[in-house]
Amino acid sequence: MALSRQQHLELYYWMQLNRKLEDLLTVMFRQNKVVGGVYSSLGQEATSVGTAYALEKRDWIAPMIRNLGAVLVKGYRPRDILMQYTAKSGSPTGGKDGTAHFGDLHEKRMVSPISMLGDLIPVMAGIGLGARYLGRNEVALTWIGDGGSSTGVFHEGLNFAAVQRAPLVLVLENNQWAYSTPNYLQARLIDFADRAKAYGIPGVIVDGNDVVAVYETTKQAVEQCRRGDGPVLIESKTFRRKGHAQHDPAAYVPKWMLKEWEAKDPILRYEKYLTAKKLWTEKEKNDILARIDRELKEGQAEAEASPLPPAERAAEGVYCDGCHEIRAEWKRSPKPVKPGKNTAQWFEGKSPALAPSLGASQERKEKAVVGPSNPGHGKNAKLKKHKKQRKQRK
Amino acid sequence: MALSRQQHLELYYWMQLNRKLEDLLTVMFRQNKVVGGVYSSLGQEATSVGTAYALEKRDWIAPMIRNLGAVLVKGYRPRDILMQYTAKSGSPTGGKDGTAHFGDLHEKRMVSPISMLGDLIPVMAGIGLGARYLGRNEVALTWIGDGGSSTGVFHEGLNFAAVQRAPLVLVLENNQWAYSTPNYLQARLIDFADRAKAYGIPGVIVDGNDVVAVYETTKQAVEQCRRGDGPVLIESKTFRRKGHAQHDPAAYVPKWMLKEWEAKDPILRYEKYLTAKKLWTEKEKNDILARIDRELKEGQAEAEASPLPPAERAAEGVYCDGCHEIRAEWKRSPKPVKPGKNTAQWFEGKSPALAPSLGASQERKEKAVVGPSNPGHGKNAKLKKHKKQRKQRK
Amino acid sequence: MPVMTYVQAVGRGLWEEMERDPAVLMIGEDIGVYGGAFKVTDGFLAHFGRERVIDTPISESAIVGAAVGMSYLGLRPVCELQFIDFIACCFNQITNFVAKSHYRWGAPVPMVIRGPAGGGVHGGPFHSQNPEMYFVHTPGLKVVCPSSAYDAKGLIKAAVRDNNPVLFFEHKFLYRRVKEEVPEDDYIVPLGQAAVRREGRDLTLVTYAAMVQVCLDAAEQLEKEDGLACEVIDLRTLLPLDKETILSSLRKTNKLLVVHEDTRTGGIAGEIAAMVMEEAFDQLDGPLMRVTSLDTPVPYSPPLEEYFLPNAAKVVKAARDLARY
Amino acid sequence: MPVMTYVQAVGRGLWEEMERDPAVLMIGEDIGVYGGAFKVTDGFLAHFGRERVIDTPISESAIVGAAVGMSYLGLRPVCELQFIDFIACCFNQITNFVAKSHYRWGAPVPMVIRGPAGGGVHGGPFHSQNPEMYFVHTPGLKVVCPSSAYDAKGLIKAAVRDNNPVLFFEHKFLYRRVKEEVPEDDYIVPLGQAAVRREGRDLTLVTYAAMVQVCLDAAEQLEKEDGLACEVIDLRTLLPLDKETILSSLRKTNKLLVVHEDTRTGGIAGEIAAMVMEEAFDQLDGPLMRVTSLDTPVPYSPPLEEYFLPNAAKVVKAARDLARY
Ligand SMILES: Cc1ncc(C[n+]2csc(CCOP(=O)(O)OP(=O)(O)O)c2C)c(N)n1
Ligand SMILES: Cc1ncc(C[n+]2csc(CCOP(=O)(O)OP(=O)(O)O)c2C)c(N)n1
Ligand SMILES: [Mg+2]
Ligand SMILES: [Mg+2]
Repeated sequence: MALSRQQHLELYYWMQLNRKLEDLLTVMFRQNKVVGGVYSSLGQEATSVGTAYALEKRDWIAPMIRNLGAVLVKGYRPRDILMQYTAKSGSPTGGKDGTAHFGDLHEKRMVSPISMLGDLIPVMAGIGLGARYLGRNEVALTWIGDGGSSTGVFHEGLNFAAVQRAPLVLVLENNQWAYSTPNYLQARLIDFADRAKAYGIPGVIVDGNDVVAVYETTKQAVEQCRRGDGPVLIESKTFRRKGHAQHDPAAYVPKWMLKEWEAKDPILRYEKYLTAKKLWTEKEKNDILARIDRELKEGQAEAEASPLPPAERAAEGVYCDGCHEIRAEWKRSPKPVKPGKNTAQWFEGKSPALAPSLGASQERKEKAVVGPSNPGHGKNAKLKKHKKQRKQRK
Repeated sequence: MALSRQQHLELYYWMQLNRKLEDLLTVMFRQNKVVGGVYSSLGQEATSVGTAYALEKRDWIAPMIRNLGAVLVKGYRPRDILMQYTAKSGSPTGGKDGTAHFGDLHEKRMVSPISMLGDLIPVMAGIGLGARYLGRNEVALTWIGDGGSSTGVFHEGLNFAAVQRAPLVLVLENNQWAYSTPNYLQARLIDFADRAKAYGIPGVIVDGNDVVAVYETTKQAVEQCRRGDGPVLIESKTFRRKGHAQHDPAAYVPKWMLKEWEAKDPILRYEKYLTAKKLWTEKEKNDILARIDRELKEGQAEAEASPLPPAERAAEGVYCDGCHEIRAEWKRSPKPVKPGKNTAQWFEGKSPALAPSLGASQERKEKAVVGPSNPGHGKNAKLKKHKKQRKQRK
Repeated sequence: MPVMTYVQAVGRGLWEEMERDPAVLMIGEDIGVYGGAFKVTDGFLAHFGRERVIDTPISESAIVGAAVGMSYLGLRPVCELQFIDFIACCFNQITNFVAKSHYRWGAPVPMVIRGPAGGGVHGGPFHSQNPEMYFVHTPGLKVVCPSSAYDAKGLIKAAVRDNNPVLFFEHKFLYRRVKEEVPEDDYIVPLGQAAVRREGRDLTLVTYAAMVQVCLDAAEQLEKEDGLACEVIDLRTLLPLDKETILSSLRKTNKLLVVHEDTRTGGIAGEIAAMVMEEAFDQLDGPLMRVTSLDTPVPYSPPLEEYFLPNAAKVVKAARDLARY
Repeated sequence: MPVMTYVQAVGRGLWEEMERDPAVLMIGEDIGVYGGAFKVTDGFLAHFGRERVIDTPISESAIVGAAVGMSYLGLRPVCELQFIDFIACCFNQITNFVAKSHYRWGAPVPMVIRGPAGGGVHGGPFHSQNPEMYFVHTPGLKVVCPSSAYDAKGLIKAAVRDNNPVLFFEHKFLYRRVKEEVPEDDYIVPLGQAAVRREGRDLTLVTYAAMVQVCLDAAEQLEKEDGLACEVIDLRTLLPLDKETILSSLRKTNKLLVVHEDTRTGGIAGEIAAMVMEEAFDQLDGPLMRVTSLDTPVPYSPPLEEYFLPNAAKVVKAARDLARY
């Protein structure tokens, strides 16, 4: 599982490409070339890149607005993103939508987000389940913010995924702020990983500014999914070092906090690490930076050369009328799978066939009933678990 | 806090009234006098009655469909409920709505539910917050099923209540089934009380068929709310011994399971307890039963005497046009309360003014970062908490 | 030909589609062992297995969301909402995720969302609603409201095969009251085509779902008592709307009465009114008139609900007014 | 009289209501320290305190739900949705809990739900929507769409004082583009009353929100180039609809053109079409016509959005067709 030298350099390349692409977007925003806002992931690049890098080509992502790093790792080029932000005809959506709102179901396996936070979670659970039904061992990964974790659909999606043991990795990118809202107005939690406890799934915490840690933690989560053990929630602790978007000076963020996190910059940290570990040469670094520079220049040129879309395109494409051939890709014989049993059968005398294994909670000791109990019907009685009850009946 | 003899008899009265009222409804249903379905709480009476009995008159409830016991404790009479179920003109809603869908904002302090599960949770949080703003120390209590705990609004409501420390007691009535759906298809949990961990609030478990335990656990929760410490989730473990509603024979419930829970009948258990503890006489028991009999007869007579509502009433009451005087009842001077500070101030050097105290989670040891970390930037580094960071800066 | 109820016809259509195409899946609350609150999927679990008949937690947004994900893989999930009223709980997923997907980034969403709609069964405010107009007003969806068992089967099969998201509103008043011969063949009723249920030259009643029978009853009475020959159009699909069938009837009768069980303000009658003015104003020999439910929630008590709903008497009265115009 | 932008006028109206009545509260995302995404509540937290200016988690259903609870105590909460598009995330609470409360059990819900709606600012499919018809079609609500700074202040104050739930859709295109003198007085603009923005005898343009200026520009051009005198009606409140103002204009001009930024099918033009046919069919010297957005999601790229939206040129063209009719 250890990363090769080559992989280290790739991680570095993606993080720098992520950052420098956003720098370029900021410049273009100031030049009024961007339509709409620019959302910065400054300081969060290790999370986007490290998580996406842990996936295979067959796996699925759905990015949030601050996950351009992941979009790049998944195979999109700067030109695609620049055209999305400048609303050009050649953009992946042809100008219909902007920012990170695009995707591709066939080559890249990326699902477009919508603005409403949380909605991607059940969708990605559905992708994971659907792939499993088709006989394909594919993992779906998406991100959610500390803020987005308060949405109802976060709960519905993750609970459903847990019950169905969908191969879903949910990265909760805790960057401490949701627009102007600090975490303690978002949830009464120190660790957002605790959200996982409501679903009986693992909730692991990772230093989100440590790209190697992010990568390795995600890799483990992906493997758990690949084994069929169901979803994992990863809380990545990091920090949003710019405002919510370009228009927001983020005056509400205390200076000391910002400074503290500047010191933890994931790219600088990684550079030091690569140097200390002698994983690269100065020349390699410079080559990477030069390559990024070149790619961004090319991308920008291509994007700027693309015209705005023709107006009449606005009227097209509401319905899919023969424009797509829709066909499921089977990796097994599409025969009906084993019929389910009815509930009574599941219960009768044996471990419920559909009951999910309960992971950590199964190992816990049986808990005492909280609150006093009146005598005559079992003082301080332990609440019996089904399993125990079944045993007794035998 | 120990219950007086009189209180024990009252608890018994309410539980029996609850059960016998539902027996009567079932009879009337078979006689085609009921409009719509009848939802039985057979076996769950201790939960409805014990929770509601822990409240004061000033406190608020919002019942679910199986909480007729609580509705009675809150002061409604059998006639009200019988008229709701028979859609009579004299019903609390005048025939506009049925079943437990009624309420009263002034005398009884009961909010009408709607069918959509979970929606009451933020509403009752709002009642708690509103009362606090008005200077009134009132607690709001509502119920949710094991099934209803999967709704998005459960999550949004309870998370919001936790952040705001709203005086809200949420009783999660785990009766093992949601319509035909067994718990293990609802959540990957043994204890639904674990849902509380996602919100940093206490989640306590109580034997839901033990009315005294239910009462005392709820009483403690209400006191925590009264002290201003925020919401409590109580999981009451019980069992739905009839089908979802009259039409449902519940063939999906295994026989042994039903039998097991019949043996735990909350009323029989309580009778044995009262007898063993010499808390009542045979005569008192008979008097209570006779009183219930009489009250139900009277209630039924009254309900049956009420006509169906006049048809034109259907067109009335969409808007409140002067039909209600709307006035908040202040228990303090309605002056603007202390202005808030801005976020930066909250953070600067001191414990955030608005940050909720973190309860149990505050006491936990700082957790190691899960997943490997790369050297050079803190091998196996502990993730520093804000508090610690602030200390270091001083 | 076997005789089937409307609800059986829906189930039969779904069964046939599942047999035909392994990409078709069912997802919803209590649809497995229990076979759904109205038994539409009775027996499906045992036959098709738990991977294709997915019992979910009470999470409408997760149901629709997961179905979207599956549809992105080329599967054809059918979501059951236990009562259509709960569609409000996944409104965001439907209107923002589902409806806009193909337009925004070319990702088709071949899925169906179905469930029991409509009143007349004393279900009260939350088990009787007609939510069709929320979705007729949302570009990107198709909206289907069958009135007969034959159509129920043919339309659900067409909905499953459609490459777009289809909302399929079954009228629960008709579930067991409509009983008729339904072919065992693999036939579909195409989406977007209205049906003329009765021919007439004096005026046209435009309607759908449970109101079709109400209009046929009214037409019968008007024929007998007034000698008025009413044409009755069953829209079947509300979006896309079959304008041509409405307009060609209008060209014959020159008078339109729209009858819908949905509440009045913002109902489909308005849309039809605007459409006929745009397309055939000079064909109107009188105003388009409407008979609808009241602009209130659906009340629970039987006399209130009767007052709230359209019925044959109200249609007859309006038709007479219109005929006299 | 101070000069204010539309967005400032909304904020000013809310501030005055909070000063006047301690029962008025604000609840929403980022409305406290930050003062709201569009700064409507800037300075409110410091002045009114955190009990009256409640910053919430990202939980629209909790915002609306909590407001309902507060309103049950006689408080008058005002919910801010950061963009009105997110109203889809609390659709169930609004349409089922809020709208039906008074009808079902006599519990009034004096609350306001407000936020920035509308397009023209290249906000794309999720930051440009016009959701008004979903709520015009829901009995129990009121729906307000101001077009001027004066109205914005007067209507928001009326909305806060109303004993019913009011949806208040602010048009974000107008937020800073509309700038005018607004009295410092405590005035209200009553709900349910339309305004005649320009008098004319040849035809009537019925519209609201950002389309009012578009219609006034078109009217100007039609006057100059065609000598056509257009009357322009600003509906201001969509529910309840001010039928009388529309009908009395129709009685004068005998021709109606409805212009709305909302998508076409199921938009308010249809409802008006049905209403005028019912009430004044014989006054129509031509079909009611409509100029609306396309039946698509709101596209992102400027040329696409321009093509999608109504504009003065499209109104002029339709008005000429109608005038010639
Ligand atoms: C359902 C919903 N409500 C509100 C918004 C408006 N909004 C966009 S981003 C944002 C803050 C998100 O914070 P977080 O989830 O922590 O992500 P971050 O911006 O920190 O990456 C808000 C409130 C939204 N997009 N969706
Ligand atoms: C949002 C929503 N979805 C679906 C339903 C339909 N429904 C009514 S009760 C019920 C089961 C409820 O189970 P649970 O919450 O455990 O309560 P119980 O019936 O066991 O008391 C369902 C699915 C509903 N009322 N609300
Ligand atoms: Mg964040
Ligand atoms: Mg249950």
